[in-house]
Amino acid sequence: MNAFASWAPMYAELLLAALIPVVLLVDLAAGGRRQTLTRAVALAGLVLVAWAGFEASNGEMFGASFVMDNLARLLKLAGTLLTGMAFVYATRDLKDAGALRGEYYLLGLFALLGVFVTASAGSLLTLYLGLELLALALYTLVALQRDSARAAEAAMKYFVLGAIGSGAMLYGISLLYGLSGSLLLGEIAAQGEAGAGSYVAAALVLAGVAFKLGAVPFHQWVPDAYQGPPLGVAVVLATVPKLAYFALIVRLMVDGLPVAQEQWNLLLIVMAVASLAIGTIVALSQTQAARLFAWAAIAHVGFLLLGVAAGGVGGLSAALFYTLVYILMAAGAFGVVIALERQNASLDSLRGLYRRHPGMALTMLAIMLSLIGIPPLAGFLAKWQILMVLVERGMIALAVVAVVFAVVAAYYYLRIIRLMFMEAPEEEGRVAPGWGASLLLGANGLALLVLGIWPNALLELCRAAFAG
Amino acid sequence: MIGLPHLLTLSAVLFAIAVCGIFINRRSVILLLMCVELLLLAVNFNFVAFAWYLGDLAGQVFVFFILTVAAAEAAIGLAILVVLFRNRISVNVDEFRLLKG
Amino acid sequence: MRHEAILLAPLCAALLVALGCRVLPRALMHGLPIAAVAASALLSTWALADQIGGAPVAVKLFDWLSIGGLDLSFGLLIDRLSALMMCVVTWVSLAVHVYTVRYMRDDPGYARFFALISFFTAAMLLLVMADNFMQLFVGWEAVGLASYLLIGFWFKRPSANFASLKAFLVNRIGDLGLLLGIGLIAGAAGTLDYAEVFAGAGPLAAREITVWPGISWPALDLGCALLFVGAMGKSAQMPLHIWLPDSMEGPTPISALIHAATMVTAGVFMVARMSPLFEHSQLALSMVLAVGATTALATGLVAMVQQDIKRIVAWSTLSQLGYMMAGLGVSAYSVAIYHLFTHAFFKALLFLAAGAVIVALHHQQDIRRMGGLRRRMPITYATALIGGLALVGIPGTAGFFSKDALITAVSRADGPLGAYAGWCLLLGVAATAFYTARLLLVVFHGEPREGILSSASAARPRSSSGSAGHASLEPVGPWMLAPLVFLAVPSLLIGWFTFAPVVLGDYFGGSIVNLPGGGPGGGDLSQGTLDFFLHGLYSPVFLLALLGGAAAWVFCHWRPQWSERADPFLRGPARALALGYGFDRLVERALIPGTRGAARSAADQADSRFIDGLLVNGLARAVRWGSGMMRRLQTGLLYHYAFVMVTAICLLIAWVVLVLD
Amino acid sequence: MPDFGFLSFIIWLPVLVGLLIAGLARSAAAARWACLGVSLLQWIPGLMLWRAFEPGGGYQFVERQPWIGQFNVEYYLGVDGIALALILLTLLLTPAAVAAGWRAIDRRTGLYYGALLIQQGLMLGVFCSLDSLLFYVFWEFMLAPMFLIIGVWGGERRIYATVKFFLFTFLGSVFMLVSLVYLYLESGSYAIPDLHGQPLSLPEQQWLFFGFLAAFAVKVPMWPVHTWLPDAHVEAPTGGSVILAAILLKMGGFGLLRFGLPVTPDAAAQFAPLVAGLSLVAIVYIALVALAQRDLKKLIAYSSVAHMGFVTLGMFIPLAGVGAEGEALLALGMGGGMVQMISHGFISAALFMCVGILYDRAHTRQIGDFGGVANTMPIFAVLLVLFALANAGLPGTSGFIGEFLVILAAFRVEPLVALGAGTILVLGAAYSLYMIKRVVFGDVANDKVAALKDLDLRERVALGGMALFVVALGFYPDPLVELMEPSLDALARHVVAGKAGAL
Repeated sequence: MNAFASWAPMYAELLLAALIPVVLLVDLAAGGRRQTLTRAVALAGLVLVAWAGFEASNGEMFGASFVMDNLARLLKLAGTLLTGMAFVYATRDLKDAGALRGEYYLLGLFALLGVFVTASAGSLLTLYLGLELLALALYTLVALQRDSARAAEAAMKYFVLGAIGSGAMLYGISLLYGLSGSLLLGEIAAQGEAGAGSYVAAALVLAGVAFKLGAVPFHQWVPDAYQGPPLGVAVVLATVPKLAYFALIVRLMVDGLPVAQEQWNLLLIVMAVASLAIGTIVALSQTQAARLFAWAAIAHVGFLLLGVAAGGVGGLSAALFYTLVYILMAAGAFGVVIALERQNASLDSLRGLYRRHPGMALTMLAIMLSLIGIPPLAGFLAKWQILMVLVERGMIALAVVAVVFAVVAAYYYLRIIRLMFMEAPEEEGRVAPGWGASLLLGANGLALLVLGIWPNALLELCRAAFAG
Repeated sequence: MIGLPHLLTLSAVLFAIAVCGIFINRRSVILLLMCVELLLLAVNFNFVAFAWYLGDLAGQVFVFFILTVAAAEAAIGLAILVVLFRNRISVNVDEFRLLKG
Repeated sequence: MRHEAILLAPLCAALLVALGCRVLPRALMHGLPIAAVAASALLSTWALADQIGGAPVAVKLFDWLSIGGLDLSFGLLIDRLSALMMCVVTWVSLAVHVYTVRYMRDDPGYARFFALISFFTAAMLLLVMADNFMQLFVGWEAVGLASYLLIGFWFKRPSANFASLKAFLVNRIGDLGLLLGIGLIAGAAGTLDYAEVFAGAGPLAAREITVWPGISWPALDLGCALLFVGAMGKSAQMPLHIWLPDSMEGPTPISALIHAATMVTAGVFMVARMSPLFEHSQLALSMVLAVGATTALATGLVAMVQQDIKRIVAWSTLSQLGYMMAGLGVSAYSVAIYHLFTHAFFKALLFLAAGAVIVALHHQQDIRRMGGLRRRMPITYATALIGGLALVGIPGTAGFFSKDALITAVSRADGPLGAYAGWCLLLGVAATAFYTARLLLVVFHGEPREGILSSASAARPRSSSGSAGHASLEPVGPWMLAPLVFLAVPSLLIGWFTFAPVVLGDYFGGSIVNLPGGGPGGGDLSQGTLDFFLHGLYSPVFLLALLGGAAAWVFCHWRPQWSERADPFLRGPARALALGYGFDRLVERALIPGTRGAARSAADQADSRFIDGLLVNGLARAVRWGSGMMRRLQTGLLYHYAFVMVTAICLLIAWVVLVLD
Repeated sequence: MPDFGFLSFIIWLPVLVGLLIAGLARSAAAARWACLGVSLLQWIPGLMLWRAFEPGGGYQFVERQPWIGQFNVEYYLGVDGIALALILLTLLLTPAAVAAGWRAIDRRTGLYYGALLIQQGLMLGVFCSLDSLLFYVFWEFMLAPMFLIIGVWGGERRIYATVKFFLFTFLGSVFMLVSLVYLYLESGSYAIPDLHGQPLSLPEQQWLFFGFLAAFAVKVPMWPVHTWLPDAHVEAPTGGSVILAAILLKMGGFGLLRFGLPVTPDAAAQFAPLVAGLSLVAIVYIALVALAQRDLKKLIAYSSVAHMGFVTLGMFIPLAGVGAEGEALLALGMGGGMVQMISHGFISAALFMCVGILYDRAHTRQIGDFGGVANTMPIFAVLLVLFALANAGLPGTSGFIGEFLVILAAFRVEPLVALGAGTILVLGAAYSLYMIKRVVFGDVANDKVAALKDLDLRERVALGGMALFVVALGFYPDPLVELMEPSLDALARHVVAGKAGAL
């Protein structure tokens, strides 16, 4: 009992790690034919993991290499939730793409484990391990559809560029280690002193982080990686890993590199604005759903990086809130597109959705309005908080730039609303997503409204993640 | 006497070669995978050098992890390569531009 | 209550008829308005009788609004000036109402017409009885509205629609002046109540208004000038007179009531009402005098060459309005109002007589197609003759008293402007005599014009272009003749009873203010009515009138061919006169196309192309173009991506090392 | 004062019913009648509000509870005379908007009427909000139903128009959001009364003022950010046009009174010449543009811009010349602007309905396609002429009052501005009556006109009711002005006092 309790901070990871072989075995036992069972087990397991995440106590393990705190807990719970949602949304699409195999769930769970480890990383080593676990799972997921040239191409690009990105970060990490003599983030932060070495290290680490998040100019893999694989994979790519990357930026940059903060903060702002501008503007001329969401994601990353750049408890909790709300919106948006049963869906497949499935169209309407930042949807509160911290730090010009690009971005979200409500459908017939996906989509849309109207709980959680 | 700066310089050069290899090479994907390996080796060199210089074992431990990860990465990279080749009957980087814009 | 009833009776009648236009029996359609106006007329007379021996009555109706220290309300002010005016309005209106019963008998818009003229009566009363500037403006525009709707009464006729629009817009230009004048009063005096404003006229006169930083004008000079612009619009003074001749497109009763007797005199009434203000502004008075005198002569000359019976009378109205204005311009307010008073009767009479002729001739309006009606329409002829004599100012008629007094007053004005005005008015008398005599002679004397008898016998209602014959005169009946007679009596006789108190005496009392030395009042014109009459027989005015009449007799009746012989010499001037000096042409060929062009370029070039096209959509296009360009950077080639990344890393490092360290 | 949340009731009832209609209504008739029923039912609380309101009693019917505690955002409702007048306008005109689409909307009826009701609730929310973030929430969310109304049921270029509408308005309002955020950080509160009381330096005020102006100028709309309006109107269905012209535009003016003037009084005074100048351009230049229009709806849309120019002119011109009597003058100008807004609500709504009626019958809005409508539609013709005259500012109709008061106020500051604004007397009459001449008068122009049927009962009631208001307001505006006057006076005092000196 006592021994068990000493592992308390790691409950979620342990359970998840145990879940993976179970799912593998179930999938093997099911003969690789009926994935419903695999999915059910995976989802049930995720519920347990979530419970474990609740139960896990705050604390450190392995000499502070593993840290469980409010931030980690929030990220892990969100990651579990989003993974589960992605599993539900993705099934139909993968089945159509001929890519629905047990590996999907396995790799998804591996990715989630990577997120968990990253979120709880207390040392450079755990951080690296978590990130690589995540990254390797994602590379494989992207390549999951074996008969698709697009998927393979996307995987290759993602893989090679990812290697450069993590290589650069790793190089930076090695410099950090060399400068501080420690792998523990706390010690690095305590010992570090300003100098060319730490600046270079910061720049390299920042490049790695920016790559992971897909910030300009390290963004070019994002559209290709989103568009290549089936949408069921893209939905994972677009949501769950963002949590790990947020953890990464907080743990490594904010907590681990306070010395060079001035430097990377400025760089961060430049990248954020560039991401906002380029993501928004290029998204204007996209016609593929996944690709549009990818460019839009780049813009959103720009927005949340502004929150990080503003810093402080306010800035970080605003950025966290933004991240959480954003992945919820992204998941919903992908969920709707997946439900349309089109491979590599062009935006045109959204035409006349209101006539084919009013409920889904209204859900998508809520998601799009939230993405634009129309109150009282959650997306507005996210943007609004970022604005507040920016103005609070005196960065009013940045705030203005951010909102102006939010307006430009409205154009392509409006285009989706327009297609759904104001155009004739390309084909008649009702859209019939499974009942599970339907319910979940409805809940997803509603959640954005509910979080917008009663945001206090989530706001408090985000604040507690940093203020504690 | 060979000191830390020499070692770091060597690793930086290796890193630069690897990176340049990635974007100068426009032919084979396999060369890309090799460059990626080189990249990780450069980092390993750094860690080992620092560990030696600091007299700290943690750096060397890190190298072991990196080696393991590199192996996994190579495996996945080759797997992707195989899928790619099966679909396109080519490993020529120039030809992989279905996704753009 | 009886004072409110004066206003409300016609208003209610108008509303009832308007709402019940589909259900009311025909008798009520005209019965209600006639009864209401009759009641109004009787009550007005009662009010006038009260006034002769009593003090002004102020009745507060209701608060309109009050904001920012400005309290605006509706109220009635009945003093001697407004009481007189109310009587004129209501009695003439009554006559016209009665006349209309026959005139509009066959018109499908019968009820609409009655509703509108009753509404007009109410609106005019509102204007006259106003006790504040705001209400004046409300009434002012309301009569304009009635005028607009009645000129365009036959809305199927393009010419009527054009005329009504023109009338409204030209009036609106004047109204703008009036409104700005009111704005000045409100700003300078802080109130719009007549009594308060007039009481503070002295201090007001001392104030200056800054028009533009550095440019100041005396408040009352500017204010009165602006108010007078309003009067110019409504009373059709040059150059804002252009709407009145066209307004003859409306049915004739309207021309009589609105465009001769009452509405167009609102400007004169207003200036008289504002006499406490105008008295303080020599500049404004000079402006009034100059404009009035010029209008009096210039439009009188135009009347000499018109061919349309109604237009002749219309141009004559313009001329007479000019007389009144000129009178106002020399501070002879009471005389001007007196001319307004007599003019209302004889001009309405002339219009109604013209209407009778028009009806009799199946809506023929061209005098060249008339003639010899004297015997066939004796009553019409007799009354028209009375009206004509009064218009010319033959001693003894109502018009004589007012016009002679006016000319006398103006002729006493000093300075070059006074002399100019005096000459204008004197010459105008000759013109008046000429066109009046021409009208009467051509229409009623001589023989029916050639070719008319032979042509058409079929009645073609309301087709002025058709050549309706005299062969079968449409009978006009008692409904039309009674008003003629009714109006003929005062046209002929009323001067004898009213001249002494109104012009020579102090009838107006406090309702009109003459500053000492501000100009000739009415009181010193003559010793008495008879004296004035006798004096008038020897005056140059009478002589000129006789000359003008004789000329008309010679050229238009006795030896018409002489006028043809004089043609080479007169063609140019006559053409200019026939065109009304080209004001209409200027408007139609320059102003309207100019405005339209400006509007079109504002709409198409400035708004659509520049603001919307270049700025708004241009920005959108630029962004979209940028999007397309940036999209191309995403080449899809792995080594390009890698190159970008590596370059970015190098830049990052270079920046932190070089710039920061 | 009543205890229960009157204001919450009038805001949320239509929103909830609207959601129900949009989601559940299976038959068009049910949706129509439910929508009409609710919009009429709303008159009862509206009437009660009006009866219970005490002019001069500050903000009333206040409801206040925390909403987003972390940032001190509150659910804070309350009305003063200004807001109440606009609330009553909204309540009165919504049934007209419902009636306007009675036949014309024949597809996705449920969504349409649902959107309409939601729109009403949100608009009421804007007028009721006393918390600036709540205000922004209502303000911004309002774009969504309107976007759908124009985009789904609009004309040929509806998508261009609706996207333009959305982006234009959105762009303007995000600047307001930045201003609000700044104010929160200064004052620690989003409550509007707190913002009014917050002392600010002049440079701060200048930036904030432009933030507010960006949002409200687009909504009003002021020249030169007006070009979305003609497009939106031309494409919108009649009901949408009615809402847009009658109420949505008023939010711009309302916003200026709620934020622009009282929060940044000194900056407002400083930039008053600029705003007044833009308003003047709107009046003169846009009136000219209206004169050249060939499309009925465009003509009315442009005339809306010109008339709304009076609103902004009235609010700002007194500030350009504040002297000893500044407060009274400002109250006069703002009062003129407010009356103009209310009046324009009725008139423009009625005019758009008239155009809609013609369009439903003849399927064209080109002026050139009509002529002699009076012959076939006499009742309609009478009403249209009445509304056109009211649009031209004829005394005795509501259209006169606002223009009159604003010109009075303008003259006191600068006679030439009054002269410029006064040209609307001529130009307004010109475009209104020129349109009447071409559409209503004349002989029957073609078969289309000959086939026109006069108004049916529904249209008679709707238009007749509005005509009644236009005339009644014109003759007896006192109740309306009395309702607003104390609030306007207080506002004027506050604005004239300024706040830069308090620092």
